[in-house]
Amino acid sequence: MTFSYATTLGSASLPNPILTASGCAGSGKELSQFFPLTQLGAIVTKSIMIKARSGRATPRMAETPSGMLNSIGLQGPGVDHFLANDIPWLAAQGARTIVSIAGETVEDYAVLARKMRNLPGVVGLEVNISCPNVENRGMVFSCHPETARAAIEAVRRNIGGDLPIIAKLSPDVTDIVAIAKEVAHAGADGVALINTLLGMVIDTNSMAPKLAQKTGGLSGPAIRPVAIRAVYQVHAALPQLPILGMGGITSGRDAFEFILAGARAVSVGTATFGNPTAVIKVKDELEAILVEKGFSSVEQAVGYAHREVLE
Amino acid sequence: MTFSYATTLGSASLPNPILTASGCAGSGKELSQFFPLTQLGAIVTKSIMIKARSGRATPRMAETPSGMLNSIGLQGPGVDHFLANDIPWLAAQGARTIVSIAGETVEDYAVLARKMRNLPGVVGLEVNISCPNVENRGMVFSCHPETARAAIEAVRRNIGGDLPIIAKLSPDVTDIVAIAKEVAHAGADGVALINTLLGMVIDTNSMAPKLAQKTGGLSGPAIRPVAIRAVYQVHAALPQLPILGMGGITSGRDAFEFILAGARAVSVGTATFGNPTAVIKVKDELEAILVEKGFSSVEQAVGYAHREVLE
Amino acid sequence: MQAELVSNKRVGAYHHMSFSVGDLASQALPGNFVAIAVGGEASSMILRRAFAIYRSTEKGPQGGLIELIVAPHGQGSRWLTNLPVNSTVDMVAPLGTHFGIPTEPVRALLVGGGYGSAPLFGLAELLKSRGCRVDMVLGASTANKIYAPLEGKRAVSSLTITTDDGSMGVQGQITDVLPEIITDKEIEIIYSCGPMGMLQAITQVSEQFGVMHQCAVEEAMACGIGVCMTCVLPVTGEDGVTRMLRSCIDGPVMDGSKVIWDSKRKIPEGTFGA
Amino acid sequence: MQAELVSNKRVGAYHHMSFSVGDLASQALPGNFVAIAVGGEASSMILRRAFAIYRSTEKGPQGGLIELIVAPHGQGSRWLTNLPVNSTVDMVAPLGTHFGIPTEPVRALLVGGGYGSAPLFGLAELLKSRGCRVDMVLGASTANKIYAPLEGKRAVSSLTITTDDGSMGVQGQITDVLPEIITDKEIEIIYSCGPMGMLQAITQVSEQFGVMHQCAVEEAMACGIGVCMTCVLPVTGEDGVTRMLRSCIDGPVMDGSKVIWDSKRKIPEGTFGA
Ligand SMILES: Cc1cc2nc3c(=O)[nH]c(=O)nc-3n(C[C@H](O)[C@H](O)[C@H](O)COP(=O)(O)OP(=O)(O)OC[C@H]3O[C@@H](n4cnc5c(N)ncnc54)[C@H](O)[C@@H]3O)c2cc1C
Ligand SMILES: Cc1cc2nc3c(=O)[nH]c(=O)nc-3n(C[C@H](O)[C@H](O)[C@H](O)COP(=O)(O)OP(=O)(O)OC[C@H]3O[C@@H](n4cnc5c(N)ncnc54)[C@H](O)[C@@H]3O)c2cc1C
Ligand SMILES: Cc1cc2nc3c(=O)[nH]c(=O)nc-3n(C[C@H](O)[C@H](O)[C@H](O)COP(=O)(O)O)c2cc1C
Ligand SMILES: Cc1cc2nc3c(=O)[nH]c(=O)nc-3n(C[C@H](O)[C@H](O)[C@H](O)COP(=O)(O)O)c2cc1C
Ligand code: FES
Ligand code: FES
Repeated sequence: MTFSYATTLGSASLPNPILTASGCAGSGKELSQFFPLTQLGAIVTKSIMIKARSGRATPRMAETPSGMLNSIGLQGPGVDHFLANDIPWLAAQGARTIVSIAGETVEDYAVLARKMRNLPGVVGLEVNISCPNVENRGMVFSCHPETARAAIEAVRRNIGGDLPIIAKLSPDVTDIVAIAKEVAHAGADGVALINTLLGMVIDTNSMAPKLAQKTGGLSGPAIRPVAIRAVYQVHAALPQLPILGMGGITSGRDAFEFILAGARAVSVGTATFGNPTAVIKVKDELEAILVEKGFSSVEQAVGYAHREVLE
Repeated sequence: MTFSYATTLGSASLPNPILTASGCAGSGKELSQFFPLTQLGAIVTKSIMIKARSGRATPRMAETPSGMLNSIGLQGPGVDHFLANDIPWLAAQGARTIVSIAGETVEDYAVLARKMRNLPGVVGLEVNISCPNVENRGMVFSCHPETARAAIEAVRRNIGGDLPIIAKLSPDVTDIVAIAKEVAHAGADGVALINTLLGMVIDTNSMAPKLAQKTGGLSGPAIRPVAIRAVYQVHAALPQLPILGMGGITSGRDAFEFILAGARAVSVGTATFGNPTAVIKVKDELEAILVEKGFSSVEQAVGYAHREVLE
Repeated sequence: MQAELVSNKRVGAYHHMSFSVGDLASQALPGNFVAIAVGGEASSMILRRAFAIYRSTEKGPQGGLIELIVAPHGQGSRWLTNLPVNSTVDMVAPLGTHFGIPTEPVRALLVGGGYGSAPLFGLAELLKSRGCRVDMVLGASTANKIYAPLEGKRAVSSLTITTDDGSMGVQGQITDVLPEIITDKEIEIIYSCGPMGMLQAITQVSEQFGVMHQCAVEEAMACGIGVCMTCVLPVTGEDGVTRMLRSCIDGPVMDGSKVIWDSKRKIPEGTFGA
Repeated sequence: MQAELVSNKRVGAYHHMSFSVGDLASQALPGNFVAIAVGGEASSMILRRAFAIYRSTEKGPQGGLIELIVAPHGQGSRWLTNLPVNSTVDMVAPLGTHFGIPTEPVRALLVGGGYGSAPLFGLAELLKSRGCRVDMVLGASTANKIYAPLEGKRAVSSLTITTDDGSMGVQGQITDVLPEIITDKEIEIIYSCGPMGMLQAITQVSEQFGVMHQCAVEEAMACGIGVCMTCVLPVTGEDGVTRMLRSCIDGPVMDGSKVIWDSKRKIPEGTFGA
């Protein structure tokens, strides 16, 4: 039997379903010392904003049981620097790039989308809407249907061409299915599930929040059950909507869990911090599992856990 | 210096701030083989419903990284059996009891509250509103301000006397502070934070959800950062509202983290499964930490992490 | 309790592990189990793993011992079987119900599947010491999953082995050989331990032949002490009412004829509170 | 890479741990660090712990060695220091920048706080082999936190020790003795490693006396390879612009005068993107 490891996310065709997670692989340069970026289904860049950002004050990190908190605050040199330096470099590597963009206003998303037209090697856009909306009391875009919708509509109207738009959602909501429906309706070609959960660690020595910014995003294996639930729920409600799954993937087994729940591709984030080649390990292990289980393609396995199970 | 380990939750005075978590200590009988229940600040019973319930089908449990999922489904013999058997037994032990009640309709909460009047040894009521509302498409009461409010109002109107009402909230909401405000307004004397997070595990061997009920509640150390964040946020917004903190407490250090975030007392749940005497360990360790840090009472340490920290 | 690992030997697909537990060993009866914390101090595995007690010895050169037969199956059991001798583990023991011993001598058949044979050898000795005649049937998928040590077999009059692949004993399943043995040996009671499907099948045979059947069930357990309600299965009581009982404290040893088998992923109709 | 622990000795408050790493040892330079996964296979600690390389030996009876000085501080380092000899750990090495070696012989002062002395001994040898004169100052809270092995001191001309409690050497802080030494020994460059507060204080002294200062900083690191941006600190570049640089790949060795100290919990005004 021939096995096809290829997958798609909207109009993007990827040779395999293993991607990096935004913010966990920079723009690829550091990881390229460990493996060629062409090995990846795609590299998802850290979220790019319009202007340069210093990010948040340190400490920015706290380890937690089977997880970690971060409050990087989207440090980066801004979109123009990114377009001038990183995109050509990534294209030269032959990497497939999914650019993650993040804004503080709806207009930001529109401006960023326009800049994303016709870039070499770019196969998709991940729209990080788990960001505070400065025009609305810092409320996170993806936490409310209206603002989630507005951000995605701004991207849809400005992107042009057929670059797939993947809306990245926050799990910190009462009803993630409602948000997924909203962004799909607003023109998203897929959803990325999940961003980090809002968490906090208090340092019991200093008796103050460990992170300078007090709260941070919880990632790693600890959150995997929440991520799997989100993917399963959204796939059940919107079986046609492509899902990029993530949250605590460290092995091929974990990635398989996401595929079975309904993801067409997965991102490996925090695991890279413990093991620089984690994403290649996940890729090799998932392929072996799919073959062993008798699937002839990724497609076949997507959402397989939703079938009626006869006991 | 004399140290006072006592605390209060509304009008309930407790000799120490360490409680069991609902559903993680039955009604005390099993744990009483390991230590006298009088050692506890209070025992919080499993959630009691009006009628007997078989609970959910098995498998009801899946271990996850630093956590576990459960879908017990509130198995129990119903409130009348509980009142006839467990309450007298608990009173005979000299235990301080906080009864947890759970309903499927607003009327259920009202009926249960009426049955809770004047019970021997009962020092408080925990109202588990993280239950599906059968009258409203199974939506969880505490996930929406209106239904959260309705359930707590029903209890308030029917309880009589001055038994403190502690509303137990689900973390699976966009804005937990809003829900806390709502239940405080509806007459809750305090809030219990947090109930489990909705999660799922897919068994990669059978390629189907591990739990018979598909989703389950995530508990254990994995969720502690989410719980600490919830306690910190609610204490910041409502500094006068007593908080019973819980979620992944396994040591005195963990309990201290909750106290610093703003909890006046804490519940130990999942840790009991790994160690039947975990709650006594937490109690002894927390006391030692508070003394070592120079606090003369629990009260002094409550919310201490909110002070302005001079660097 | 901290228990020291005093020996750890591979036997076929299993590890035979002995722990020094002091006086506690004297409290353990056949059918009881232990619960061990796995993964070390900073473990991401927060729940204990349960293991049937293979043998408990009150005294010996190392004091009281509890012996287990562990299959390196997943992360927890692999961690355990990889432990070097002299390591200590955190163990809660003994837990659960034990096999009931008849007051009169009877003709007993002990049936074990895979590592389910473990608790049967101690039971065989106890039954024999009470004057019972003990026969035994062990089954597994393949030869190296049959655990049947020489010294354990002392107490049994006959031992029949079945393997799915025929690599040892009779090719087939335990239930293929049960009817003949029950008839030939005039069996009055069956004691069993093994996978739930096997226990269910034995229940059918035992009912057919009208013999009693005590079985040790194995349900996923979170607490092992009766507080979490994860380990339940439907069992019909004296009053004819079926309730979801905890296999950790109302079991693991149960009356096979009272268990409603085939209840995975559904609550049987008529169960109390359903 | 899997590295075997070949020796693990307690020295005062620390453990001196040697790992067999093969050819990799030849790539390590003073200032580089390693990152080790802690807690075992089922660990709840998902991030590596960083340790400065105390010494690396290209060959020996056990092949290439990397040696570390580890303080049993929290859960991860306690796990590591409790490992028995012959255990293997998962190590990524060498990482980070190394101390810059002057092309001409200079008079260098090496200043270490606590286990921060670790990377300085290898540096001392290297400097001496290049014809430099090397003096050393080590400080700690108390005597058993001074790590200064005999064989490590071979390369230094003088060693001054300070302890907060006066239990060894001069009572006081490193900065109390620095001015005199800098003047007396006509120091041209300071190399330092230790707590951030100490590095900041040394920077002040070095600026006062107009000597260069290379320091190895220690910020909490998640990835150690430059992808996570947790380990940043504000550093002013050649262009006069202050940026949040990664201490794992743009460091840990940095030019002390370029670091904006006192930046914990705040972004200094004027930082790029602030
Ligand atoms: C009363 C009783 C007696 C027992 N006696 C013995 C005995 O004598 N000898 C013995 O070897 N064992 C015995 N067991 C089984 C033992 O307790 C463990 O369940 C077994 O060792 C497997 O644990 P693990 O940590 O190795 O596997 P794990 O892989 O951690 O599995 C733990 C649980 O998680 C499940 N699981 C594993 N992988 C996945 C996945 N990918 N997705 C979802 N779920 C998963 C497994 O089905 C298992 O139930 C007994 C169990 C009970 C309840
Ligand atoms: C470049 C570099 C070089 C280093 N070199 C050395 C060296 O040579 N020798 C050496 O011994 N160490 C060294 N360290 C420190 C080492 O990496 C570890 O940080 C140290 O061993 C403590 O880790 P742990 O797991 O033992 O502690 P943990 O307790 O796990 O602490 C890990 C982190 O969590 C924090 N933490 C601990 N407890 C709490 C709590 N209750 N609440 C919130 N946060 C908490 C700690 O502050 C620490 O940052 C170096 C670090 C770096 C970055
Ligand atoms: C250090 C760090 C930085 C991150 N930065 C971003 C980011 O810039 N944009 C984004 O959409 N998600 C970001 N994330 C979230 C991850 O992309 C991912 O959604 C999340 O961490 C869950 O996956 P994981 O458990 O595999 O890490 C970041 C996560 C971490 C840990
Ligand atoms: C097996 C199990 C059963 C539970 N049953 C209840 C319950 O009946 N009522 C309730 O309010 N919470 C219930 N909970 C939630 C706990 O009370 C607690 O809020 C949660 O588990 C977080 O704390 P922990 O991490 O210490 O367990 C249950 C949790 C578990 C693990
Ligand atoms: S395992 Fe918890 S009740 Fe049986
Ligand atoms: S530790 Fe990740 S960038 Fe430095």
